[in-house]
Amino acid sequence: MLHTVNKSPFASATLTQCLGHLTDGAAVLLIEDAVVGGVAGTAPGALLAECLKGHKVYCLGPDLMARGISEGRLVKGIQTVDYAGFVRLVTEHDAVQSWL
Amino acid sequence: MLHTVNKSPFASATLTQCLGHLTDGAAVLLIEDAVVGGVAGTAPGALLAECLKGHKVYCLGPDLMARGISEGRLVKGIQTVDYAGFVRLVTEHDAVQSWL
Amino acid sequence: MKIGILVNEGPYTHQASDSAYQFAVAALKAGHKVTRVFFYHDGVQNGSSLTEPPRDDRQIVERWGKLAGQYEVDLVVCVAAALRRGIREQNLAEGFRISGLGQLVEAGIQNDRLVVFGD
Amino acid sequence: MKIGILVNEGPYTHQASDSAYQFAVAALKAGHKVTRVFFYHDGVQNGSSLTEPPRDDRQIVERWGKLAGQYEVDLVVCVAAALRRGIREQNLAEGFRISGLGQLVEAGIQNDRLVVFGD
Amino acid sequence: MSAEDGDTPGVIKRFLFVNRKAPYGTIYALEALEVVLISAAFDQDVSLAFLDDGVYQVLAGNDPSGIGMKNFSPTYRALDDYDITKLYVERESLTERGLPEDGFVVPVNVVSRAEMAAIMSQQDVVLSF
Amino acid sequence: MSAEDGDTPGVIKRFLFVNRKAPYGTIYALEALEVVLISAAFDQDVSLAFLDDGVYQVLAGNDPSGIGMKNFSPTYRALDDYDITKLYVERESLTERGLPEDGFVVPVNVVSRAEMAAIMSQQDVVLSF
Repeated sequence: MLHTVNKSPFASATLTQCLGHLTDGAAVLLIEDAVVGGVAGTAPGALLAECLKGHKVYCLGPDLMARGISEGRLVKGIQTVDYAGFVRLVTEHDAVQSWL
Repeated sequence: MLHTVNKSPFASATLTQCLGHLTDGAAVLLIEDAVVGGVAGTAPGALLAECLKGHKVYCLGPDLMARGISEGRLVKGIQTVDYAGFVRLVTEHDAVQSWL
Repeated sequence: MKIGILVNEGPYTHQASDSAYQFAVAALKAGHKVTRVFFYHDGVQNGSSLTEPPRDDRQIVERWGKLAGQYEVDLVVCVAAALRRGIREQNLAEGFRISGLGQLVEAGIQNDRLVVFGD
Repeated sequence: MKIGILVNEGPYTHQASDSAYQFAVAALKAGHKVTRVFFYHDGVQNGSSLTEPPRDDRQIVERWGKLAGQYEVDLVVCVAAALRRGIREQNLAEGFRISGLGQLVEAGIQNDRLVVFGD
Repeated sequence: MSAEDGDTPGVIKRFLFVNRKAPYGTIYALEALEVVLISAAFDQDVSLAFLDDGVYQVLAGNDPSGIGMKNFSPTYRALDDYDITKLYVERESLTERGLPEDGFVVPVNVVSRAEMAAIMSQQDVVLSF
Repeated sequence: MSAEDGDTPGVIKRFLFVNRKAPYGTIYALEALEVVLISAAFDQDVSLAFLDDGVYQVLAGNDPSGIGMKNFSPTYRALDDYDITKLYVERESLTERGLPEDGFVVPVNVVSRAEMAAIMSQQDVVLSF
């Protein structure tokens, strides 16, 4: 299952709620305002670092750029993808769950 | 200043963010989905109990009813008002700040 | 007292429009003046004449118009926000008018209170 | 692969419609089929022919229509959600059609993936 | 699984409707329910998940008359007539909100977060509102 | 204060525009800025508060070209031409987000949460988006 999260974890509990429901093989993709949560040294960044021990975590690059966040500031291990990569992730996982 | 909060504190950080910005004489009114945060024995309920030591906290009754929450389950000290009470609170405070 | 209201969300989707309406009714009943309701962001959808909710549901657009007629409330839909969202004179409901953002600032200046309802 | 898309938010207000569009373009470029985009909740506003955003901004409604024409994507606006929000045949943009919620369930059945964009 | 044969009669997919928002503050709960009812006509394997603030949707005793809205709780009772009986409510979500594990408007299965996660992972189509 | 004389020329109120949402994910930041620009014509005492995710609005380096949107950061630079210079950014919001206290698209005053609360308490009209 590919889980997408689109809300800032500084404003919304959605990322935390999503991370509590991952099973084996699940991956997380941060899009839209959620990408701000990927920054190292922040509370949501720490949650994602923990998540990375068992799951892959991706971040949509164009959304990072829009919010002025360079890839270098992300938690190590988070992979940046573009929209083509988003599509690839959707096809590689058997289903998609959007946490809205 | 009357501060209104309309989002569930289980889903949104808005209540916490609002409570961090109260000054002398400020009051808080929970409306819409925010009313679920007034229930005793919950994490937001504890925040509101703390807030009540220095500020008045109100909850919109019709919104409580809509979500099936009886007044008796609220944190002690939170006062329930109807829309007429909402209007009164607005007129009694010199300005209103909506935390959206 | 003179009260202005800002509504930032569309009808039905979010409770903001309902809360603003109930608040306005209560204020008017208490003898206050609600001089203007300004509709911004998705709030402009409150002025759509083409909404047709289920018959047993509240008629949000219509009740705003009735309230305005009964109590002389100025219902203003922001022109810029409305153009982005497909509200124009041709689908503007009775009782509403389209105008600029200056009307919102003016509502802040001329009223004793301005109350914001949104998401 | 066959992909269906659900869009739950209106254009401009929330990025959901933009994300869905960019995703759809990328999927089509990668050789996948995007068989249907279903517009629900405020998403029905994506089908409003009356939107007129600033000229230097993206034309969201128009670009959906163009994409549909170029790649045979079925753009379906939910009738019940649309009636609540003032979208009818008379203000429905080119390339869109109004139909029932069954089209959404069908999109779930007939596609290999259904991707949801919303608030 | 390919969907090339998706419109062949007899294809049954596992559909999960995920409800995470409180009712009345937004319309998502009501409009989600409208999709669920329609889905019944398609003979799919339908489940409903109520977690986070979505648990308020199925509580008995909601009365939105004071905010001028219609109570749509009774509509959940119609689900049983359509053989939609897999309604899952997350225990942790109830506990966090100080809610008991009974008092629902329809029969539901209260499951743990881990069980909810397992249910989610088994779906073909997940619709979130 | 009564507003009976509200349309008398010379009435000056303290207006605060509160920005708490990230840009681009929603349109609130952009449409808030549009109101601020209009407010300049009314000779009021205008302040802007950026806190919580609103701090991302005034960061330099935003580039939404990849999501097909227009960068509206340069518009903040126009505020100075309209004598709108009271832009307050909350320090705690920056810290929580791992952001430095510089690198803004326009000159801003970085203030503590307590100072922000004091600024808020002094307003006549608070517009939140």
